[in-house]
Amino acid sequence: MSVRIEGLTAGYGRSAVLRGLDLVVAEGELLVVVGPSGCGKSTLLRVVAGLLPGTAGRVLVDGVPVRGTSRDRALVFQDDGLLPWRDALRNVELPLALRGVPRAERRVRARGWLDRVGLAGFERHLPRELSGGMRQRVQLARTLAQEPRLVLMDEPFGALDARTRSAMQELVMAVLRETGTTTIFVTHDVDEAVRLGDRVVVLGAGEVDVRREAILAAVMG
Amino acid sequence: MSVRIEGLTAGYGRSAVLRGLDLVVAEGELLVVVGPSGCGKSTLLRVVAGLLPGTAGRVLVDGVPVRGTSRDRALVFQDDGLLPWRDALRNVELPLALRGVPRAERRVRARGWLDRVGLAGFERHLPRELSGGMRQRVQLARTLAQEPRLVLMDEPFGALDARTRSAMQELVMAVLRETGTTTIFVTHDVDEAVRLGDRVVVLGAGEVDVRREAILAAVMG
Amino acid sequence: MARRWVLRVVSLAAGLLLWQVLTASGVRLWLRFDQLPTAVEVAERFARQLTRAEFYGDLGSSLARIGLGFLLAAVVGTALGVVVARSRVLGDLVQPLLEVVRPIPAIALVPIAILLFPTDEQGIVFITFVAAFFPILVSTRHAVRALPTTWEDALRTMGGSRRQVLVRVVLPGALPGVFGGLSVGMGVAWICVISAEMISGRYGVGYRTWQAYTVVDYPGVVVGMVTIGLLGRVTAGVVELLGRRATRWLPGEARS
Amino acid sequence: MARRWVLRVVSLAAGLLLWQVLTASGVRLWLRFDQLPTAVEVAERFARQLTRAEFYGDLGSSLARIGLGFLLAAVVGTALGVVVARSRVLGDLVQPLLEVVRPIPAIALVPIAILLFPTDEQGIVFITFVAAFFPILVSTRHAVRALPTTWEDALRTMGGSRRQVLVRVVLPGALPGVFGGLSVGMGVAWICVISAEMISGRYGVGYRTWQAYTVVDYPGVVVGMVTIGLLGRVTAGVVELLGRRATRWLPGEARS
Amino acid sequence: GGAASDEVAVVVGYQSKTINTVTAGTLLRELGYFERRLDALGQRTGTRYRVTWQDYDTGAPITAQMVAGRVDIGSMGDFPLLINGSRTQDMGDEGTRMVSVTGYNARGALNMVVVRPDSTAKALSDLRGQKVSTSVGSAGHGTLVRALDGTEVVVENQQPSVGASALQGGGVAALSQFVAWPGQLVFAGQAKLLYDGAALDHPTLHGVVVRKPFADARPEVLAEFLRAQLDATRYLHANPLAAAESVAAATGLPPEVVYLYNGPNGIATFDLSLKSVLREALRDDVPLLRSIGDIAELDVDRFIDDGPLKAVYEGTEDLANPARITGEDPVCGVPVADPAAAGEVWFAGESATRPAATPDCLLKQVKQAGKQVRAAYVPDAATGTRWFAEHAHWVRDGDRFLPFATEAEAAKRGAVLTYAQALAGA
Ligand SMILES: Nc1ncnc2c1ncn2[C@@H]1O[C@H](COP(=O)(O)OP(=O)(O)OP(=O)(O)O)[C@@H](O)[C@H]1O
Ligand SMILES: Nc1ncnc2c1ncn2[C@@H]1O[C@H](COP(=O)(O)OP(=O)(O)OP(=O)(O)O)[C@@H](O)[C@H]1O
Ligand SMILES: [Mg+2]
Ligand SMILES: [Mg+2]
Repeated sequence: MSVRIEGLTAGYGRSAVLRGLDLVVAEGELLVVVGPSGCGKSTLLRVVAGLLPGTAGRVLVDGVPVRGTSRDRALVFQDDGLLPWRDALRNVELPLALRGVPRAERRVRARGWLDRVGLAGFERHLPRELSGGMRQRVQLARTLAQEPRLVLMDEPFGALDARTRSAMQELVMAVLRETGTTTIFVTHDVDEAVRLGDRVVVLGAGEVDVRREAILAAVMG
Repeated sequence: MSVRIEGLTAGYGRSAVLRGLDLVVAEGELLVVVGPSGCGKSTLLRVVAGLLPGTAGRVLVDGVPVRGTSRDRALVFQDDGLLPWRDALRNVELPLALRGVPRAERRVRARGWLDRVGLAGFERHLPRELSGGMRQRVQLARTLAQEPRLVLMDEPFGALDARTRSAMQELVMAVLRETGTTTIFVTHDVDEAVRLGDRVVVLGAGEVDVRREAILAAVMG
Repeated sequence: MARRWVLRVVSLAAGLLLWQVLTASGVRLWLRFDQLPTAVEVAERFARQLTRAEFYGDLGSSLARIGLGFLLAAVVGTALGVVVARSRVLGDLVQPLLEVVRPIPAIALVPIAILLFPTDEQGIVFITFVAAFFPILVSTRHAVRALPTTWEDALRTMGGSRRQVLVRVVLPGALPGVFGGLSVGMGVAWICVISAEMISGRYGVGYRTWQAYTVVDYPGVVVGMVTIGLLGRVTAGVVELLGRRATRWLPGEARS
Repeated sequence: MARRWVLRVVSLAAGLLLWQVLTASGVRLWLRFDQLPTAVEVAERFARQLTRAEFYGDLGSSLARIGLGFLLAAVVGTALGVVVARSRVLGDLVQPLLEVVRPIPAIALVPIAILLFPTDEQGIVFITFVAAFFPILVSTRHAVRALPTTWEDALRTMGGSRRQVLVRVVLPGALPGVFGGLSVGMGVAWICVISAEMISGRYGVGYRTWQAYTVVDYPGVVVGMVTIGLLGRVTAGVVELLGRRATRWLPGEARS
Repeated sequence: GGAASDEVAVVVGYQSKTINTVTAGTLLRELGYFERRLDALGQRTGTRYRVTWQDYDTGAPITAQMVAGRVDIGSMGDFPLLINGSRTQDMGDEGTRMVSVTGYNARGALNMVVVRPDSTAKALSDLRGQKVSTSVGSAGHGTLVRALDGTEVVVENQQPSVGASALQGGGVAALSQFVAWPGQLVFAGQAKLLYDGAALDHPTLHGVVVRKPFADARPEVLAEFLRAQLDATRYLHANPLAAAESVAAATGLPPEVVYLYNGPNGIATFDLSLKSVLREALRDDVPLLRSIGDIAELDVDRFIDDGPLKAVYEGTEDLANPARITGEDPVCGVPVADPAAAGEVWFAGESATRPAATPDCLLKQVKQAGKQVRAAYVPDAATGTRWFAEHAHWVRDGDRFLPFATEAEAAKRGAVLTYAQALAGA
């Protein structure tokens, strides 16, 4: 899926967080968005996901204006969006259940994804019985199970230790590349941004498009 | 404040997360705890804070066994512990209000802390109207306003971009050093661990005490 | 905003019209509307009532009784609901008693209230109190039980005492649920106003309505019901308004 | 666990003892216990009732009526509560009507129920339905409004439809609040059983209690109250148990 | 309602506690006469009949059910009857008709005003400014309004049972109610009689109403009902004590109280006839009723339909109670005849009462027997109202003792003695 954002203005109530933003993401590309805290990265993802309507400008996905959400556009939430009454397994099953995958099959597939994010044995734990990093991994598993064509990730590895993080990065990147999934990836980890991104955008600084080399200076100040 | 942990076993329900842990933190020291996701870092902090009783062993703070919480031992939560019905300012005021600081004074002080974490102008925002990084900074401001003698931080800079993160690190370290506050600091950022810690402990690997040099290898695998 | 009010008025008007059509034409399809008073009959009677001083006296005394009973119930019900939810021992001690008393009909309390209280007014207030008390208690208990632990943990690590946890976390956190209970409690208090005012023997809209029934005066009964309905609507509206102000931090409240 | 049950039994026993002491010694300190039946009198009467077939017939018919009315109220109340909370237009259309009907006393509905329904049983079930309906509706509405938006957002970005959001997020998320409402609703249904069974003219514990009062048979009234109290306790217990099973994921429920 | 097509359902609404209606309610139901007659009728016509009895605490729900078409035959007191007629008047032939009387008291003694036993009030005028509980729109209320005759009291409108609690609890100073309530409260020692409705000498009655559509559609059922009511009335006259015990068992009222009203020479006279004095009394009640509520003028003569009754029973204008105390006085050794003097004693453990020719004979009989007395009944020397000897007020008149139901009436005749004093003096 390709994304084209033209003159987007969006915000909450009367105050605009994003003003006249232009941005293009090509099919299969992985765009990294960085920027200072509160600059509107999460807001941008919410608009592309279709959760928040912009007040001006357009967001085109595959040339079609975004109107509401779709299972093709998955969002990994910054603060976990797990349903507290479902255990880890059933949270991962959720996107499969929504599109009517039979119970037995979705159970097998969800279990497979939980395994891959290193949570075998925690299938029956409720979200509140998991550590922060574990919850984040459940969310990743859920997103991968959804098999979307566009993934919007909001600091998906933020709560992971270095070792787990690189394992997750490897896993997620492999899946995304393999399926040719377009990705918008918000992070505050410069190293991650540079290592994973095809391209990096710094938000909040006049929406500059920068090459990998320039990003270090721009963010580190 | 000094902390001495002797043979601590703790967990949830029947399963122990920490088993026979021994650990010492000297007065004014900054101990960094790292370890894989789900190894029990947050659990350890909860025990020291007095939120979770251990099932075996002892936790001594200044030689006295921990029994319940105290305003001397502040905890910065991994997923923010802000009260959703209080705006940023009133959340920061909270520890001051609890110990009876008069309204006018605590307002001034809370405002000062919010300023220092870069949130001037957001005093009246409710937590749900703040970005993830902003909420984390409100929590930091609140903890500093509390003026504890022992600070337990659970990935306090996890949601911050590099620039904001280093500003916050500087601020927090300056305050902690200045007041001689003892600190246990959980992070998954190796760079941070090495840069800030007086000493680094790797949890979940037989609780090894390691020097700065050894940590990189141990965590990066 | 204007559109919303239009909708609301349309809704009420449609309800009235339906009532008039059904009763005036005496429809009998399973439900039988042929003997019910028509909307016009009731409106005429209502208009007549509005010119009588007695009517306002009734309003005043019923409002005072419900108001007092409800206030007492709000204070005691919230307090006890918190206690029962937070303290296992007190919960085990108090709850069995409360649970058995809870479903006792207000009307069955009439003789007890008469024999127990020195004056009629006290008995009436007692019955409205009991009526409002239990919904408030139960909702508070549920709301307190459903609170996430993080907020309490946060306050405790700031050195908050048990009392401070109650005041700063439990009460505000449970407030949405408590206001749900207050709203229901106000409704139930009005539901029991007739039973309560059976004691009265003289004033009150509940008394007047029952009186109309004892002489089989249906328009009078319906006027009483409508009056109680409106009074209930207004008082519950006040409670809901206060509730919305007190829980403005909720995402859902901002929406509506 | 054993200790908890001891506490509960002790609590009930202490309540009974207090009652016996106050009434038997005829205490009159502001409240007047001198005219009330003693616990022993009531216990004797209760034991006698237990030997009568009629008593069990009453239990059965009241339980059936309350059960049916409550079930209807649970289904309709939850559904409408969700609708009113989620759809602004439907809310504006439906709510004004409901709000005016909500505080109408069950007992005032007696004549209406008699005139409106073809049979007495339908009228009785209607009144218990109305009684239970509103607490369920209001609690559901409050619970749905208080839901955090993240869960819904999560489901929608997974491609969940409006209906799926309702089934997978709104209903389970609001469940703690809904069960609070169901519990209150069950209580209110019992509160109105006497009013409802006034229509009956034949069976039911509510009818029997009121009949006892019409011959000023206070022990009989109290036996009726206790019976209703126990029935209410048991039915509300069933609701609470179901509620606790359905909301086991809540931190507070694990605690208790 | 809800009958199968080959079955005729008859729903009878009654008030078990209003024992003046037992011949169309509690007693008739216990005896099963109506069902038996319908079975016999069914044998002839090939129709099945099913009777449902519904017991209500006041007349209002019966009227409501009749308006809704769900109760076919109902019984209630005079004011509720008038309300019933007035409310259904607009329905024309869909409305209701009064078809028979159950019981009456020609002087109005069915309604009385009682006060707490420790009350110092001697007459209604002593209640000035105090609270009096009554049920507005009931016979007890009518009596109170007539009897007060301008005395200003605060009328508390309460259900009878609520009023009884209020009297006990001290919320009101007096209670004005209809049958069974005054006798029941006095018998239980919870009240004493202040005013006997008989002093008004205005008849009060209870009667039977039927839904006109039902009467038109099923005249044969109505006829059988009236015949059954007649049977029950005759049974009551012939077996007063058994009838009282049966009613007491069904209602929970003490048999002594039921027998006070429904026994021979009792306060209630049972007779189906729609006597002209009773019609007149109803007509007199209409203006009073209209003054208390939003009630339409009622055409009493149209409301009363004596056709169905005429078809099964001749009727009489005689006001004498057909149930008399008879037999021979076991102590005085004279035949018991004069209803104005005759009394009865019911000794504990005995299954029959013993007659007494005069109050003096009764006192002697009690004294000689030395047995526990369940209840003793004497007629008021002025009004003839049957009352408990124990709760009567006695006056010595030469060598005779005269009982009076109220202390005020007794005081007019001389020094008032208690039952114990009279017993000692006899
Ligand atoms: N409330 C709870 N009930 C049951 N188990 C729990 C609960 N909280 C945590 N756990 C379990 O305890 C273990 C340690 O959790 P903890 O939160 O201490 O990990 P952590 O080291 O902080 O991990 P992370 O870096 O991911 O935050 C995990 O296996 C988790 O499943
Ligand atoms: N619900 C809301 N109502 C009002 N303002 C909001 C709301 N959500 C976010 N904001 C504001 O919008 C701005 C951008 O927020 P956003 O969450 O997009 O930031 P971000 O770039 O994701 O920051 P971070 O890196 O800290 O997560 C912030 O100033 C915040 O205060
Ligand atoms: Mg963000
Ligand atoms: Mg953790």
